Amino acid sequence: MTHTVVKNATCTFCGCVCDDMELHAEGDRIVKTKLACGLGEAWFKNHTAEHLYPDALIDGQPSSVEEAVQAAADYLYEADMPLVYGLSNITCEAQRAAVALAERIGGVVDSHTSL
Amino acid sequence: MLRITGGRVYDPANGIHGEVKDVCISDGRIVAEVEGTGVRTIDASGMVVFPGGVDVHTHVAGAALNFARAMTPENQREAVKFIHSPELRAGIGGITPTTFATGYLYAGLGYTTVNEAAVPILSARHTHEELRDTPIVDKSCCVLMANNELVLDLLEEGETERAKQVVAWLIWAAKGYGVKAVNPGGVAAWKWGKDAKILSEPVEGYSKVTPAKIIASLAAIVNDLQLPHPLHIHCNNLGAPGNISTTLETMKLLEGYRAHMAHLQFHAYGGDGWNSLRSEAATLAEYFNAHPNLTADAGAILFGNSVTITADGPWQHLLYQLTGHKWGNLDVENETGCGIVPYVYKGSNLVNAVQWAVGLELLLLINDPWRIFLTTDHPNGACFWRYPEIIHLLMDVDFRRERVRKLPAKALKRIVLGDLDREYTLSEIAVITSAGPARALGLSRKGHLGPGADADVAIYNENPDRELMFRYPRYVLKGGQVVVEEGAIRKVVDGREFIVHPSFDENIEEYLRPLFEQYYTMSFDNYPVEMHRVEGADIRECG
Amino acid sequence: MNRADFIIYWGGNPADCHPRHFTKYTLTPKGKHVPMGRKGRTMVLVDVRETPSVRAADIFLQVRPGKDFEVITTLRALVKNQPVDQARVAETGLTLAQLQDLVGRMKNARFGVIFFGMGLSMTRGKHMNSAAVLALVAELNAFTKFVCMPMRGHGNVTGADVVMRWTTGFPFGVNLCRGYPRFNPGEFSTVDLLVRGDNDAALILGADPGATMPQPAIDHLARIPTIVLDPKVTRTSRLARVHITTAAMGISAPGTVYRMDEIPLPLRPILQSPYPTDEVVIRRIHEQVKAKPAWLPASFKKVPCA
Amino acid sequence: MITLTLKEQPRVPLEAEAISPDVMAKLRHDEIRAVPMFLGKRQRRLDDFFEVEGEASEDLEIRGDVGKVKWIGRGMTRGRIRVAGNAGMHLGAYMKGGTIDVSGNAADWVGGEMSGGLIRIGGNAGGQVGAAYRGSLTGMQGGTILIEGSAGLEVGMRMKRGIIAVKGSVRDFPGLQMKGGTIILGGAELRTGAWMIRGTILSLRPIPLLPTFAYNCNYNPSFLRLYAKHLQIQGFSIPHEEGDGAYLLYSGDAAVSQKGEILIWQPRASS
Repeated sequence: MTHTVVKNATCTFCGCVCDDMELHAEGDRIVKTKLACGLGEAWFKNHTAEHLYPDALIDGQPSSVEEAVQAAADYLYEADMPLVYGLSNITCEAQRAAVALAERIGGVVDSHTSL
Repeated sequence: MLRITGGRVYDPANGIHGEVKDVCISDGRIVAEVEGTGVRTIDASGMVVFPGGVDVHTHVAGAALNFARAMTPENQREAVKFIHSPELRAGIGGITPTTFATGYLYAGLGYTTVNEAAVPILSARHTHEELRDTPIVDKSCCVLMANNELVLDLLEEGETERAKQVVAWLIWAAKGYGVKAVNPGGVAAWKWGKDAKILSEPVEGYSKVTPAKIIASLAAIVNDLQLPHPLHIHCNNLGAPGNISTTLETMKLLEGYRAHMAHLQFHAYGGDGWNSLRSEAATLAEYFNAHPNLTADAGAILFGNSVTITADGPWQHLLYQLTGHKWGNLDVENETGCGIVPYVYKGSNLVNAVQWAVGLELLLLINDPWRIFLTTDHPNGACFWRYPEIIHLLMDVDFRRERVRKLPAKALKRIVLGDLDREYTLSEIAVITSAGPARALGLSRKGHLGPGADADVAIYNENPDRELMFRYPRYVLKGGQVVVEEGAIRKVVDGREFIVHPSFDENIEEYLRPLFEQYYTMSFDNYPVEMHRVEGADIRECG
Repeated sequence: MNRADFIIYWGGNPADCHPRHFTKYTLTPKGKHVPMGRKGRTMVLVDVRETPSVRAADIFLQVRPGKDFEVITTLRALVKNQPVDQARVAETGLTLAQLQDLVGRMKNARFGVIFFGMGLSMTRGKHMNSAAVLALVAELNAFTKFVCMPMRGHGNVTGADVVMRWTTGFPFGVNLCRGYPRFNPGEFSTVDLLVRGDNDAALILGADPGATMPQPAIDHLARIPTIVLDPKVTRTSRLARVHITTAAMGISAPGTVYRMDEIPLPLRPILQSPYPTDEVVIRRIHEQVKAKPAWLPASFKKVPCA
Repeated sequence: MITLTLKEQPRVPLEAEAISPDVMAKLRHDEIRAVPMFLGKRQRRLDDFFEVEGEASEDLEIRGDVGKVKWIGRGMTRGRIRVAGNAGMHLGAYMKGGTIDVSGNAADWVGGEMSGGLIRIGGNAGGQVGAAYRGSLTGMQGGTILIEGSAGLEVGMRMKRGIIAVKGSVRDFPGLQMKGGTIILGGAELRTGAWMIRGTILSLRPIPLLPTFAYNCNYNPSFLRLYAKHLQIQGFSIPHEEGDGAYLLYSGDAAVSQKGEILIWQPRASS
């Protein structure tokens, strides 16, 4: 199994966003963290790169990403007032794409801040 | 390939002052001639042809400005809206335009290059992210350095050579283009008010480092590193009555070095309090005219809304923490602590009237247009999209006098604007909006229309109403593409970013790393902005 | 945190929720201008109950639930030496003497910081509680240097604020229905929209409202076409029409996140995900929508320039 | 008169700022039917949602539950709108003159930043009645808002002039950062008059106060007679007779000023 190490990794579990973690992975799991707090360590170890979930679901049935993307686009286009919500556990790059999409579908875009 | 024909061309950098001639474009650059089929022609008869505008000092991206955006939803409601279309991103203009709107508004004005004048290194990554979302215009950044403690500590120790290495490393880490010194020495100096001696008094927390030492050292370092743009300096005592003495002293310190004096209007005041504030533009201009090592930008103010963003010296990195981006904090009384204050300049206000006059006086009294450039220190003095109002004031003495007459009678005794009868020519306008700032920034492919230049061209309908003329260009070309036609954005292209790569000793990292780990909350390796974040980077090696 | 010698945590429990906040950022480090580290700083904790964070505090002020606004407003008056009603102060759970002592300490600080948590910003009064902290801090700047900062809970919620501000001019709750950004919290904020049943489709990104929102909001999400992008099949995914699994931010998806003080940091993912990133999926949806006819009427296309 | 009868409730909010006497006064029947409105992101016609009767009138009647129709009477300067049913958000926002009557409930932002005219709500109103929009320094600057039922948060936020009278109780923060004008309440939850600079808040029932309000005196101000008379015509009665009791006057908010007034009615029996 391949052992990889990443230094100065960034933990995004809480708003502190500490960027000094050392991570050790074996295969598709993180096995060791250095400098992470309890919450961070649990968060890192809780994620794997295994294929645990179906790529996509439509009405609860497994589907391809392609079909799901098309279905999503149809729903969002047809809607008169679609909502794009969340954005707190995605990267800024994804957030920028989300705002652009919200514009394209003529919707409302909102984050956890409004809660 | 494209030929702009029949227009009166103003290309002062190449000695062309309103001659009717063709401008030819191929592959995004100006060329001597284009031939053959497939040459598109723009008929510019009855129009004037300028090189695309260059803004030497503006605040369009980054943490502080982005904070200001959230603080003024009431302004956003009233601002010009950019409606989403298949080609355009949505946006809001106004005092603190969104990034997309910033690109559209600058291009809509005939400007194709802007220099973001205040980038804190710690959040430089943020600035670049925003610049990537600022379309059409080309961009560069000045990096804040005069309050950087890593640098000041070295100056304290007298380690000038190492300070130079650190500065070079920091510029590259921030992917900057120039060095900006804001209020060197910082907060402590503010408290000392108008005392002219402040430049020679040690900065709080140091025994040898004085504002004077910082200014002189940074000017020397920038010189040694052979950066294309000289030290960009925002003098101490910004906006304070009597600050003319500080400004003159700063300029004296800079003798022997090239330097760019930012938003000079805010630094040319006499008097010893707000009640006695008066213009010292004439004093300043007299010294400035005799010292060709200096360039400056006006930092003019216009009456109306603005947002003043104060850069607060040593507390810079904490400014971003003065936060709470909830709409609840948008109450004006909450804002003063944040260093970001929405402000309305009023013609009826004595102080504002003097400030208004000072900006124009400097533009008129500094006799070499190649050394004074049109800015409003956007958004501090006024929004950049109001530049045409200033152009009108500069080109039309009768209009200007009419405006002066409307000022409070008391103000008239404290200004000289009413006595000045200089009128700018179109050629001089081309210098202060394009050719001059391009030269000061060391951007050899900007600000002119000679072969090899970037094909950034602004074409205006000739119109005696200069404000109208410059507000709505007939065409704007960026890199040879028509981006604006009849005042509307026609095509959106991406802009580039100019950055410099000054040479430094790689070992400087070994000196910086431990200091960094001690004082910063960010990992050293995560500090430098990665190259891939800078869209369309145009790197200049120097030093 | 090179300078702060006086630190207030208000309505937060960093010891449990932001475990390294004390040690890495605020309390313990030996700052450049606070060379004594922890000994050179005073920490005050204000909360409605005793939490593990109390152990780290020099002073603990236990305020009655829902009385934060009253306390802060009283502090604002005291900072300006204005009279307050002693009996009504006591209803907050704190005495006038305690508050006067706090004001004295705040004014005497060389550099003060208030960190406010969701115990303040999410309880009765909400945004007005945050506004109160900001007003207090602004007023303290007449005496000394004082700043404040919200303790943000979720990973990159700060990034969402920052990105929305530069792209739309507003930090959250932005309506783009009429082709340009509009902002009105309460009208365009998600819970209000969903509870009123205003939306007819929803795209949920990196959030699980099905587990956190009030039931009427969840019910509406179940009624309309909801699309979820998430590294896991969440409760929201189960009530959604469409779920797409994505790579987890920072674990297997690269990019940028903002720290709560708005400093952007790069991610260094260690794993290779079998799933696409959120960014890629969002862009693919965008491409599909782009291929359809524009919904904006032609009369909208004129762009008002300058 | 122009009568608009809602065909069916829109699924998403309908933005209909064109439903205003100023717009309709000059329009022919077919023009009224074609007036644009926005169903979320889609531009539609008025007759997609309403049956239209009449033309060219300043007198509008809307029938049906238009609780999801926003911006009715936005910026109107004259004429009259009657809503037989509920009204959606921003009813009469930026209004300068004329009258709006709603028989049912109204949503948030009734009379937001209005400067003149009269709005009467037969049922309850939402929050931010007569308030300033986010970031604006000034809310309502004139006119009158009368609410038979209760109202929500931040009633009269940053208002400067005018009268808001609510027979029922309101939620938190009535008169928040108020700068002038008068708010009459049948009671309130918390934080009445928070950060108020000037103006008068009158409560007919006891309310909790912030520590930053100080008791001043008991009195029956003479201006109340005038108000009482004015409001009596609209069916609002304010006690003001010496014999019935007195008002406890508190001033504040000391956090920002001491020029604001809160008057709390105390009937004689209990005083």
